[in-house]
Amino acid sequence: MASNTAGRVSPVSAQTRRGRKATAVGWLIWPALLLFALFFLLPLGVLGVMAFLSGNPVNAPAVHFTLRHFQRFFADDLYPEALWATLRIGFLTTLAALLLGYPLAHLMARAHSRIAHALLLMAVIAPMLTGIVVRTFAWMTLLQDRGVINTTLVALGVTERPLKLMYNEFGTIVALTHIYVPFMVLTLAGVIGRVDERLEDAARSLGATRWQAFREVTLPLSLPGILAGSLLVFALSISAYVTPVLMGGTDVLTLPMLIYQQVSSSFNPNFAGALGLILLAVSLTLVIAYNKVLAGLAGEEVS
Amino acid sequence: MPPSPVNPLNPPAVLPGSASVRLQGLSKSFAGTIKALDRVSLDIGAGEFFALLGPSGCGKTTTLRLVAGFETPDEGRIVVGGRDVTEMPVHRRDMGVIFQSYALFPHRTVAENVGFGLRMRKIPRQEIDRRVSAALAQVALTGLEGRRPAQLSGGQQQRVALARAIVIEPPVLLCDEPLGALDRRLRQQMQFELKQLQKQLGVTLLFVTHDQEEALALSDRIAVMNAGRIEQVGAPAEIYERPRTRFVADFVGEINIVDGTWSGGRLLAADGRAMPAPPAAGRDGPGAIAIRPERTMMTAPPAGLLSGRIVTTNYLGGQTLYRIAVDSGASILVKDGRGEGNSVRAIGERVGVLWRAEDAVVLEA
Amino acid sequence: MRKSQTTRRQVLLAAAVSGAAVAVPAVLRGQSSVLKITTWGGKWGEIMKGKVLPAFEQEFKCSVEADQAFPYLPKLQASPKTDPLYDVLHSNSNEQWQAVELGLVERKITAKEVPNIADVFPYAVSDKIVGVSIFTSAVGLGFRTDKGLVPPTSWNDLAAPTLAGQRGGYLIPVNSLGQAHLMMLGRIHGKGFEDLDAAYKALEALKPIKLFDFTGQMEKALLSAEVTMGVLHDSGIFRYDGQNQPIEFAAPKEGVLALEQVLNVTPGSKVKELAFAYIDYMLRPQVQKELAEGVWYSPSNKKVRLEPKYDGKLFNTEAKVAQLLQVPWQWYNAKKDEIDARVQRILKG
Amino acid sequence: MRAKVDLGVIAYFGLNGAIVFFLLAPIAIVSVFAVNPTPYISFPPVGFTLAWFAKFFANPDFINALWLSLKVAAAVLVLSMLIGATAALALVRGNLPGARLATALFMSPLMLPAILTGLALFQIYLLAGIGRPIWGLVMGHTVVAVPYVIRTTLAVLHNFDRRLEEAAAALGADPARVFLEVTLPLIRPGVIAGGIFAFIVSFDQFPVSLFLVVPKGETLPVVLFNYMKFDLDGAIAAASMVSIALALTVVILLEWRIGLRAYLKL
Repeated sequence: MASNTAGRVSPVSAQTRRGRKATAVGWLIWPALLLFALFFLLPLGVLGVMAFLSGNPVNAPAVHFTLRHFQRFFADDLYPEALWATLRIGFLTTLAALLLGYPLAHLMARAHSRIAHALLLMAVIAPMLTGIVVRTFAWMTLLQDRGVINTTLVALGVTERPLKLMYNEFGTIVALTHIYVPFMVLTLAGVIGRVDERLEDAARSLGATRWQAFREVTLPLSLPGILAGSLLVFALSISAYVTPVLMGGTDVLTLPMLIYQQVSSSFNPNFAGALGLILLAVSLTLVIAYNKVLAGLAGEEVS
Repeated sequence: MPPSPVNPLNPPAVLPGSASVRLQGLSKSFAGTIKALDRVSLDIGAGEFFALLGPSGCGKTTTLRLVAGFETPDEGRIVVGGRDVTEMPVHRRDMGVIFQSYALFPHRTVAENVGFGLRMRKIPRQEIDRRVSAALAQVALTGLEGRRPAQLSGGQQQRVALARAIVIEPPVLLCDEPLGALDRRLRQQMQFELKQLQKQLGVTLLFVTHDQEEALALSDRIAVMNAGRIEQVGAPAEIYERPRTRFVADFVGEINIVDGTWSGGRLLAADGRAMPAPPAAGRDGPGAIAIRPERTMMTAPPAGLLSGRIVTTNYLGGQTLYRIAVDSGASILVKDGRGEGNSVRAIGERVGVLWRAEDAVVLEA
Repeated sequence: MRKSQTTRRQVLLAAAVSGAAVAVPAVLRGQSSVLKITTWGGKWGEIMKGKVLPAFEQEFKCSVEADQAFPYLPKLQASPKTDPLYDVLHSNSNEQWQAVELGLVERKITAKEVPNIADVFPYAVSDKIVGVSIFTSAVGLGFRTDKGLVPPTSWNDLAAPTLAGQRGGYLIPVNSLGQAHLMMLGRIHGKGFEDLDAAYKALEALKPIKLFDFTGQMEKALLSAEVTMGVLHDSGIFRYDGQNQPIEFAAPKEGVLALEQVLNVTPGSKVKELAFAYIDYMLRPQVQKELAEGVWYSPSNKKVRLEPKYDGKLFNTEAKVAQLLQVPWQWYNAKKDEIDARVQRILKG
Repeated sequence: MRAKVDLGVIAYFGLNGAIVFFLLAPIAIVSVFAVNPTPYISFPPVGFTLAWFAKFFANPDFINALWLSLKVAAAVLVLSMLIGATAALALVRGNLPGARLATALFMSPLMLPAILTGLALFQIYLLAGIGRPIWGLVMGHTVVAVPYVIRTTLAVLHNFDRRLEEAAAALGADPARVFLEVTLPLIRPGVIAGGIFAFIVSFDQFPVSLFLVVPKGETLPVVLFNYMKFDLDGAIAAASMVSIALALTVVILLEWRIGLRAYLKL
């Protein structure tokens, strides 16, 4: 009982949470609901309707209900394969962003000097400000056959022919990871920062090595951050368009690329809408499942 | 409460704001299942130092939160200073509250924390400054006005919380385990200061604790709570010396409880021997008495009422606490050595145990 | 305390300022008639916005709202036919055909509405074209001159094994040069533009190939030697004239493909007169000359007289324009979905 | 004083150094590209020029677009902080039925390819006959920016000690004062952090803007993307360097005034 002094979550909130009666604060949900109803659900509804129509009712007079866009998706392996590639790239990007983002977030959360913290923050935020298109071009400069890395390697005689660093899934994932690591770091740093450093000290006093102390204490306690960060990165990377199209070359075909093609050069917003709905449904399902599994592991509710 | 021109350093004998607190049949359930509080009634006099004592989950904090107004009771009334405040929102109740973890505003300085309640009362800036300085002087924190809570030690934070609560000159001060986070030395010092301050201000103080020593040392009266009900209300000596129920006896201090059967006004042990106890006419059936360790005595083995072997000895400085495994299988505590100078007995020694009938307390069934 | 108040005030101020900023532009709408068009960016856009459009606005007492942000057709497609987003659509030929099929632009424009059409080369209003082509480029092969390559003479030279991984093409689903090139492959290796099987086989043989979604990127890839030979229109090479870049354009012996810049009017336009006047204006010899010499596009008006430097390279005589091959876009667009799927499968993996 | 080399510590800092290098290398490339005279990406650089910066600043399209982007991002920053923070409060404090569902809803704009969000919004604006007003663009950005504010504010609220609010109420603050004096200042770091995300997301927004911008009212990413289709030269890199400098200034100001550190260390 006496050890409960540092308790941050009041018992009250836990108690009132159970009773399902909306409080006055609940009304504050309305601005957001209104925003989403008008500027997300309504457009989504339009896409939903379009996905089941033969054309755009705005200018095509004889539109009718059809399932052909969905049938088309399943009739050609190309589309399910693109979905699979989208998810695979999303998963690998998330994993890479987590592996790179965690150490940096840890350093950031544990940096005691204000200057060091500010510098790290700038280093993390700067890539987000470069602009997605320009950033992708920077990666092309680095990874292409006549790019910085290959030019250097060939000049040093390490390799005779340029390595295949882009125009494939590898290059796509590298560039996507770079773009989304900042989101991972900033999400994680907040959570790691809240894990009491003394807990690691306690673990070390019990004979754990630095690594063990981290693995046994900080890592599990930062699980909610890992969950939140990876959901964010996954969501962002499966809907990315510019990077896969520029980095992927002929090897990579993702759903957002197909959607863009359908909209901008096949002029078939109906099929694009169907593809979008399929991607959204699959990713929402995955995200909810992932949420459930990890929330179970973490033993707490994470939103 | 209108701002009163009272200087906390030199309070008049009776503060105008000091108020009685009356709880009438308070019940409270959470989420429809757990009955946190079950028809609790209490009368706390104006200027009284009153402790709610009990184990965690007994309902004492819920009681405090109801008085403060953080929760609304399902049933019952709360009357403060003769006014029914049951439906009154928190911010109009004028209660001083000291939280377990102090709940100091981390984004405000010490002075801003202490002046917060005064600012809410729209008291002029200069008056606020004056009263904040006075309150900080009173808790010996002068000079720390500009610090943030995170830059203070635990004891200092506690004092800020105290100053913040008293500066608004509340008629009632509510404290939820206010000393729980402090180390033993600091805690004793703060206990002393809190008690002194309370007497000085004449404020009614309702105090929640699970620490029976603290409750006994500080309070004018104590209510012992268990499972949402009040088990016993009384002065510390009464609670200690005359516990009415097995729960109170067990919870407050160390005590020996001897079970047996009442028969003809006497308590008979399992082996049929009568235990020394005050005569209890009219009782029959299973029952128990309680005897404090300091009221028991050791003798040579055959002379005692019970006999057994010493299992552990705890030297307490001037006194020694013995745990004796008696032959019937139970164990009994004996505190010995009130100035008689006899040497400490050894573990394993066989002894007899005795007490006087009038030192035993009859527990309610 | 004081600090938090300041920042709150700042936030409110920011809100007010941004609110005002949001409200302003809508108010400043002119009273005179507005012509809504699409046009290219880059150097072309500079000349248009710098000289061509202001002069037009002055002459016709109107204002021109020129959209330079792709993609145009989906935007037009989303707007009601009775109130189209644009009055004049400027795009390449394949998109114009799609627009016609969707009913978004007129099928034909004649000299009746646009008098200057009487002076254009036949290709600019042929039955392979809807609307009218104001300029064209010739699509052939761009290559580097410093890599020891024999200057290509045939489309087949792009398939040379030594160019593996160093040849460039386009993302066929999104780029009309890529689409035209695919049809060209069918014509060279099979029975004609419409011989898809032959085209697919030939495309397969081009792997590994670097693909781009726009000609600008192909130009830069050539300049940085990321590719050493690629499908490109002549103006993509000529525009670096005088900059000493080691790149050259080759017109393959099988013929060059026409990359037409087509203007067309939307049926629902409220200012159709003005729209036709704009097209007519764009076909005027002075305007044509200005733009042709600015971006190295071949003008479609026969009466345009270019400086000798351009004269030698651009397609501005009857004999030269006869070499331009126009592909069957109507046929292609009908098969686009099927072709896209097939091509993506071929190039992947 | 033992000069023992701790391999673990070296590995830790080495790894982090490598990660920072990974993050910054492309930016270094962009900065080289911005001052390299060749009108295309080339390595190694052949010289030094400020011509691309001059070209950027001389082009009114770029400058107008930059201002528009900043204005839109500022509006999105304010709007999404207001809407996101209130929504997060309601989700945690409102005892709402279906709060989990609402939370999922508020995250889903991140999962729909944004070009579809832009296209569908464009379609609706045209159907509603409102054309493409700048507030429509702002709202489009806000919908994809609000999720970040909700997320960061939720994180702070989940760690919020509600006794602080009770203490304020007990000291005589009415609910409105409690909110202004205690709740708001304490969740502010989370809201600001979300606001910074929102600012960046809007400032760098391409796919949503694609359909929602109007001629002469194009945001910087749209202008850059279209510019790049024809002229992939150093002006793009210069534009990028200018935006980094501007946006970083905003972030540093916020960090300095409010302290993002407070959010990260909360």
